[in-house]
Amino acid sequence: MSLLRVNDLTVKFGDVTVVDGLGFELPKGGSLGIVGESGSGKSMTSLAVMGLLPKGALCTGEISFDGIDLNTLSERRMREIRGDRIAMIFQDPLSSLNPYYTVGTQIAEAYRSHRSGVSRRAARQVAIEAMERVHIKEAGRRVDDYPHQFSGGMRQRVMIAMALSTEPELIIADEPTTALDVTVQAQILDLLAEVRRDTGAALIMITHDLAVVSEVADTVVVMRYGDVVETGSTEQIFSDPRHPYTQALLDAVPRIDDEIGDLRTLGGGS
Amino acid sequence: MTRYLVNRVLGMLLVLFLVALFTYMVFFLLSPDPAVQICGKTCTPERIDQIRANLGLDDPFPVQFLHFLEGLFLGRDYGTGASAVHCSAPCLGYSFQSAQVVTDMIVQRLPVTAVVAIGAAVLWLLAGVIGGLLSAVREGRFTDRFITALTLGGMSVPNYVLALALQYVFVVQLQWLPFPQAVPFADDPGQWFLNFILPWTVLAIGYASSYTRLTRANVIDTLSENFVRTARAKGLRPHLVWRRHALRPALTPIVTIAGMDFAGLLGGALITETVFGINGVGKLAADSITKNDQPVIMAVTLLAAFFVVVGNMVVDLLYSAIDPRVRAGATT
Amino acid sequence: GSTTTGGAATGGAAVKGGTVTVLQTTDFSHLDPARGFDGGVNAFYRLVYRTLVTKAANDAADPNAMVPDLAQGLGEVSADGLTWTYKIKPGVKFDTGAAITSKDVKFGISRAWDPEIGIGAPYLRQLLATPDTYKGPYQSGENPAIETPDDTTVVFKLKAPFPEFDAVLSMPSAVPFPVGTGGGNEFINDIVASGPYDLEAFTPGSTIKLKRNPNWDAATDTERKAYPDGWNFAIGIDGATIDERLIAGQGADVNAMAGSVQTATIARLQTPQLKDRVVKAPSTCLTYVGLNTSKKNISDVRVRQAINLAVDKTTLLNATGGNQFATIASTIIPSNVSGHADYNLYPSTGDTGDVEKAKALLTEAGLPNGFTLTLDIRTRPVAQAQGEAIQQSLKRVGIDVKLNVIDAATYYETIATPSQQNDAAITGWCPDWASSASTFLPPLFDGRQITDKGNQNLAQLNDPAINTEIDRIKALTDLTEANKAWGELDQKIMELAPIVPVNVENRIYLPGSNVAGLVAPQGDQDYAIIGLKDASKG
Amino acid sequence: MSISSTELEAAGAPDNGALVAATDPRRSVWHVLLRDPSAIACLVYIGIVVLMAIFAPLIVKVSGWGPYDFDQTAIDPNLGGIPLGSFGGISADHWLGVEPQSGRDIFARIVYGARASMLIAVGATALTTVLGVVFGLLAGYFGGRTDMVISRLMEFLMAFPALIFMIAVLSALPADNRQYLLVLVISVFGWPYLARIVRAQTMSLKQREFVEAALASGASRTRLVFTEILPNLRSTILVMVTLAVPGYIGTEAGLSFLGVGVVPPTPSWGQMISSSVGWYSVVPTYFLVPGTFLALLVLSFMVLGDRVRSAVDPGGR
Amino acid sequence: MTGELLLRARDLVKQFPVAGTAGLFRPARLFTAVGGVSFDLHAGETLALVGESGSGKSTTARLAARLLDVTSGTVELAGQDVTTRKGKDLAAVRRTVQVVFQDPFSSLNPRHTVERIVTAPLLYQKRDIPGGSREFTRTLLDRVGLNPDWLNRYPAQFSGGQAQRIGIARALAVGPRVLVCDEAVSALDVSVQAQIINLLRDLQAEEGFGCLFIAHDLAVVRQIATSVAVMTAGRVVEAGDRDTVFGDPQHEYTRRLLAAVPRIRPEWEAARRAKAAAR
Ligand SMILES: Nc1ncnc2c1ncn2[C@@H]1O[C@H](COP(=O)(O)OP(=O)(O)OP(=O)(O)O)[C@@H](O)[C@H]1O
Ligand SMILES: Nc1ncnc2c1ncn2[C@@H]1O[C@H](COP(=O)(O)OP(=O)(O)OP(=O)(O)O)[C@@H](O)[C@H]1O
Ligand SMILES: [Mg+2]
Ligand SMILES: [Mg+2]
Repeated sequence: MSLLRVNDLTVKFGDVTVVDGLGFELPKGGSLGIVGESGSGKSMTSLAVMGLLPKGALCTGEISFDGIDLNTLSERRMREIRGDRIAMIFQDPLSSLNPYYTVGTQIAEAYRSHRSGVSRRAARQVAIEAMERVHIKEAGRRVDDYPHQFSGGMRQRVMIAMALSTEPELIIADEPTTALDVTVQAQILDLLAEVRRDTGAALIMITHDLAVVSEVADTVVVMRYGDVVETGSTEQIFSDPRHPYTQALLDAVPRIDDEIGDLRTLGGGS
Repeated sequence: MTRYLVNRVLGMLLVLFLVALFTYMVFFLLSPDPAVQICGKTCTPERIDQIRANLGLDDPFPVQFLHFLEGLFLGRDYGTGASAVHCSAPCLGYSFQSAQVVTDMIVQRLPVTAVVAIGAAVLWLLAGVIGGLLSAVREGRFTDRFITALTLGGMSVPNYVLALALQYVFVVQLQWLPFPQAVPFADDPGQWFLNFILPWTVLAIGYASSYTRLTRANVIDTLSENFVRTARAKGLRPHLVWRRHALRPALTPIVTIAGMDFAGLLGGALITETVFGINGVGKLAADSITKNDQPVIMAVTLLAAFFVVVGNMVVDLLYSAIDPRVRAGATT
Repeated sequence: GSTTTGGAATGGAAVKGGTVTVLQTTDFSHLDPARGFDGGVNAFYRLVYRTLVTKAANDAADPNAMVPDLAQGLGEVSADGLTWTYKIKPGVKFDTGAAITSKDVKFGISRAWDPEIGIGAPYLRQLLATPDTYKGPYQSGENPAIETPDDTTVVFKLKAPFPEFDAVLSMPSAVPFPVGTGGGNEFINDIVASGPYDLEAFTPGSTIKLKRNPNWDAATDTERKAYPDGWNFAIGIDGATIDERLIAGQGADVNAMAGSVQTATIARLQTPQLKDRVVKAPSTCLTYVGLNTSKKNISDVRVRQAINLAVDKTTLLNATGGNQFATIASTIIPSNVSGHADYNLYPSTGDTGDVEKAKALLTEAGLPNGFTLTLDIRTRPVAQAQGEAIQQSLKRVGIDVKLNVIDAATYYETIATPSQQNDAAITGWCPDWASSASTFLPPLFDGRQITDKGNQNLAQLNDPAINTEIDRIKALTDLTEANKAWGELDQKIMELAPIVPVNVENRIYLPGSNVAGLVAPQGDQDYAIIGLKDASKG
Repeated sequence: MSISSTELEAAGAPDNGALVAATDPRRSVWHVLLRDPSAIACLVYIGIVVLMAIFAPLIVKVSGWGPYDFDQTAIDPNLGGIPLGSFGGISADHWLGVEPQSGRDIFARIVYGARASMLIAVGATALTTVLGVVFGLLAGYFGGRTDMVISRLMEFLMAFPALIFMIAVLSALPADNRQYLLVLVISVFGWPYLARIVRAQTMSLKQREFVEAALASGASRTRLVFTEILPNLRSTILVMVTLAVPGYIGTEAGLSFLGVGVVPPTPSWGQMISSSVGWYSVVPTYFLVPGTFLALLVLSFMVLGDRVRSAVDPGGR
Repeated sequence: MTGELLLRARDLVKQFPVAGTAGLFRPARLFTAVGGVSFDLHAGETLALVGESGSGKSTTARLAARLLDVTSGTVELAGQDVTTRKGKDLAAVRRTVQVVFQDPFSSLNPRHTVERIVTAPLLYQKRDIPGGSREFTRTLLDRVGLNPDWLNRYPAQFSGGQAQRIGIARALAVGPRVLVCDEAVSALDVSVQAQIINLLRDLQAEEGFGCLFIAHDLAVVRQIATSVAVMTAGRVVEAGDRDTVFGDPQHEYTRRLLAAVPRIRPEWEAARRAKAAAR
């Protein structure tokens, strides 16, 4: 049975449809990549799953998580799932962390809100362990630091630690490495892979970087203007793209160890 | 941090010194001769000369200013012989018109002004924050538009107009409230409260309006911050999301602005105290201005400047205490 | 004569006890009688200080009269008029319990010579034969012009005869002080009281509380009744608010009283209950426009007469507050100051000004098209309204009045400095005592008193005939004869038109319904005879 | 840095003229304002007051009474000179009643008072804006020592309790040419508040790459400041100005209320309120008329400022 | 090397004062952003500066373009030492060196029209605009592949890729010999990025300018650069011909950098290409 099944998901802002009848499936422990250029509705999809769409968004369709339809779930019950069984990692780790609280507090907060009767001290211990798990050195000391005292890569680790602290069944990562350097990006991707190995969590990886997706995902969803253009196993998408848009997208990717020449572009000109 | 503090305090002292110098200079140039004031209605030139000499008023400006500074730090005597008046440090001057040490005049009135100011501050902070929150929560709805209209009104009606209007309605017509008087709290807490309601309201209303707007804007801004989304993604209870993640960042700047406004309140107290005849420092300033009692005006000006400068510094320190980003950076 | 109308005196007499509250906008100038010197504070001094001689109580048959207070009788003058002798009553004491001796009288009076203290009434300094080098008791010791042969006798030596010396001793600067006291700023904490009340608490600028002085003996004091047990002066209240409180009369405000009501309030005092409480009292103060005779154009007597004719005194009266608040004046000496003579040299129908005649005079003076005149006014609403009214009425004869607004605080100082004075100024004058015009005409029109600073002769009139006449009248020992002469001099001066008498203000009091004994024949209140009708009320 | 979708849509959309008009930054403010009824109402009221100020002499000719003409027939000398008739003497003769004691026409004084109030407010705003923008630009752009000096100066000026100091200074200065003095004094204490914002904006604009691009293009510093940075401050200045005008109207009225404003007999609204204070319970219209005119004017500017702000910066704040 | 030596940088050092460390009587601590960088740029050549964030790439570029003053070192432009030129003397530098910036929106003044933006360099250098401002703009827009009728639009009305083209058009307006591209494609989507890379390549082929290309994306660099310099912590750790650097990285850091680049499995790529060819 699949962990998450999205069916005919539509998100509208008034008359503007930003996600249009999207559907995909993700098995337990699986990993799904969503790619597409900017504005194609990737983030909206992930937020719809989290039930965190911005005000004014109208969401229809089925989002079935472990047999529960999240779209019709009460806010109360949704809250219990959010952060506990489904965790999310956002693109910009600096703005996604509250500057006023130590990272330890923010990690512990996620844990405590889903585990009743956990003492502060115990939660802090959980936070330190989570930070150790994401390879933050001297976690016991840095747990009391504020986000601005961390580098970009470390902040993203904190975000991951926060997501991991409750041992979720599904992690949604919305462009978790876009703001980072290649070397740091590689570390974070490794870390995510390691974590999934350890906990068996499923992953939705949202990115516009096709190479990243090819390394991380089992299944890929290609989006354009809120529509799914193509869905398939990663191997199929990358070795045998069916849709011209997917093909063009792949052609446009500059390659580090491949032929040099004119990059193929979408529709040319302006 | 220590170096920052030292730099800050030095800078503050410099500003204060310049303010004192400038104020003294302006009043030295503009001031009617205090000797003439002392001399009274029937005065002879000889007597004026005598008074000038006795009080050191014939010294050149720098000397007089030095004496003033000396009084500020060491205290000084005004006059000569048995009629001399000692003014101990920090001596802000001597009012020749009322034959009193200015420091005493101010100290006597400060408690009343403090009551007016603190009460007003509490009122405007409460009203501003609650109104702003309500407005933000109901953004775009009737409540929001209603509160916004109220705040615009609150900022448009000059406070003296408001003071008179409120007094007319609640005191003269309805007789719900007494004509405001500075009843000491110890005498009768109930009366104290009733008497101060109008001054508090009048002083607070402008601030309350702008704080409402500020709170609203800040809260709306903060709610769209990514970290609030993170907090919700963690599955935090809404009240926690609000209290910890939305309110604290939204209200921090308001706390610091409040600090500055509070420090600058003496100016606002002037009109309120004058209109209601509350004998605080503001009224003292207004009265001294009508009487042209320059030493008092100057002292109040200096005092107010002191509050503003110190208030700014306290706010800076406060800010670095509550905002960890500033704390670590310790930059201006 | 007294023209008190209505009154709180009706409907109940004052009884002993209770506390009277006085609501004031401004603080008293000084609690030190050597420094204070104005109507408001003089009334207050009367509660706490006594002098050798004092003005009779307001309810006396002749309220202008001088009566002995600390002294057993009025002064005994020597034949040459230069020596005045007084005997102090037995049993008069300071609040400390110490007896008031001649030394204390001498010390207290001598304080007026201290350059920093003696800013009050100047007459003693002008009259006593004290050397110019004397600088008061703190700096120069004994005042050689005052002798104290024994503890109860005080002898004053004058430079020149002054028949009204009794009145001079009624001034606050003649208050006795225990030898050696009164220096620095001790007045804020305590005063040395000789009157029926003593300072209980004083917060400058906000409250003064008076309690009974146990060492005051009613038997020694014929003028003060001292009915209430205490007085409470509440200071710094807005004028309109005071009136509102008096009208509303809520709670303790039934025991409250205040200075004259605001102009605006008059219209609200028309209900029968309020009308009953109103006390209307003409003052002894003249509002006038001083015409600076040293200035171009105005130096011409015809121009000054033309101005006198052209001014619309009815409009001016309305600007002052209407006929309730003032009475149009045509003479210098107000009607309730002894010496007043009734005449009008510049009449017009309805007192609205005689434009034709004024124009004719101006043409005669060579100014058919008028001229520009700068009028100094104070930054006070009434003065501004008056200035604007003058501006309007002189426009009719082509005189273009420019209003020069001077800050209230520096106004008198400025216009009393001839070098800064403009063409004309609106000001007023109250006599220091109303028993004669000797403090009215001489200070304003004696040409020899023009000084560079502190000049009171705003017209800068220096007419030899008038100067001589002033000297002659001053020397008259018969007060009645002198007053008659002052009245005639008044008219003589007005022929020269150095001023435009505008009006004499009335005081309109609205004492609380429980306040009794408010009579004010010369405009000012006499706290010493005021009390509550029912001491338990409020 | 990701590109927001609106630009992408613009990219995808065919070249159409409508898009050009809608986002032309020069036109958008007017566009938004003219579509907002409350903004129009405010503009109309402000327009009326401005017209009143400009055509005061003409208007007064029509209404029949000048601002300085006494009308003794309109007041009651027996009652302290209160206006005859109800509602403060409102009649066909005196449209808004008369002043007690003098009988001067309140309408005429309101009309002339608009002059004083507007002149001072607009003058002070203009001067403050010039000072604030120039100093703010200099401090923000050049930074370093220039910034240090200007910032200290601003700190120094802002340390003054402006109201107290203004009253004190004004009361001690001679009363002639009060209008100019008022403008000067208000501006001297007012510009730092604008300069502070301009400075901060300039500092952040300076970080924008187009400034560096202009530098790389060979722009001189003055060129850079005035042709590249200044146009980008337009909305800030616009918002500040619409908010400064009501502020200064209030300040002028407040100072006149405290007796250090415009010198009589010249009327200003604040001064009219001030002289009506004693009459507020006897002749309420005397107090209400200028009070209402003043409050409405301030309100209009406030609302307008609000609308301008949201037109300029639709994101809120 | 392809052509004449256009830009020669030797031992460039740049230090910045650290904010907030200045005392009343003490200068601020200094932070060395660039610590002795040297390179040569020839006509027709594209030299790429790569390295992680904060390694000093942009600072080096700014020093080379004389947008910043060096702390020490020399910059020579076509044989002329321009290191210490100031004010008016910089005019020659501005004519020779132009810059394309990273953020397409931030680098265009939102209050200016396209025409004003594109002609600004000529305007600022007080040079005649050949054929008049309008015509000139149209030609330029055409050259960078934009609709020439858009000259009255404002930057906000363009997409990121279009805006970047405007930035390039502006740089081309003065006919520069050296084009500095500071992360000129980093902010763009892959497809748009590809367009811009192609455009730059084409333009360079036409004009023969030398290009200093700054990027952190090694895949992009490989596509466009002729030679590469790898920077870390303000220093160049490895420099050389593109294929040498990519094919046989010598420095440990370079190797790490290359290893970190995510790639699509070669077998998938091969399969895809085969399928595409078949189609
Ligand atoms: N609050 C909102 N109101 C209206 N439209 C919105 C709102 N938020 C997002 N959109 C629109 O929804 C569409 C999809 O946005 P989304 O953020 O999902 O794109 P994305 O694929 O994540 O892009 P990126 O790669 O830039 O993050 C965009 O066209 C965007 O303009
Ligand atoms: N004006 C400046 N003042 C102080 N420090 C600066 C300044 N400009 C750059 N720096 C610092 O110099 C270092 C190098 O900056 P630079 O912008 O050259 O890096 P970069 O390699 O271009 O990085 P990125 O890839 O993030 O653009 C950084 O640590 C930066 O913080
Ligand atoms: Mg997104
Ligand atoms: Mg860079």
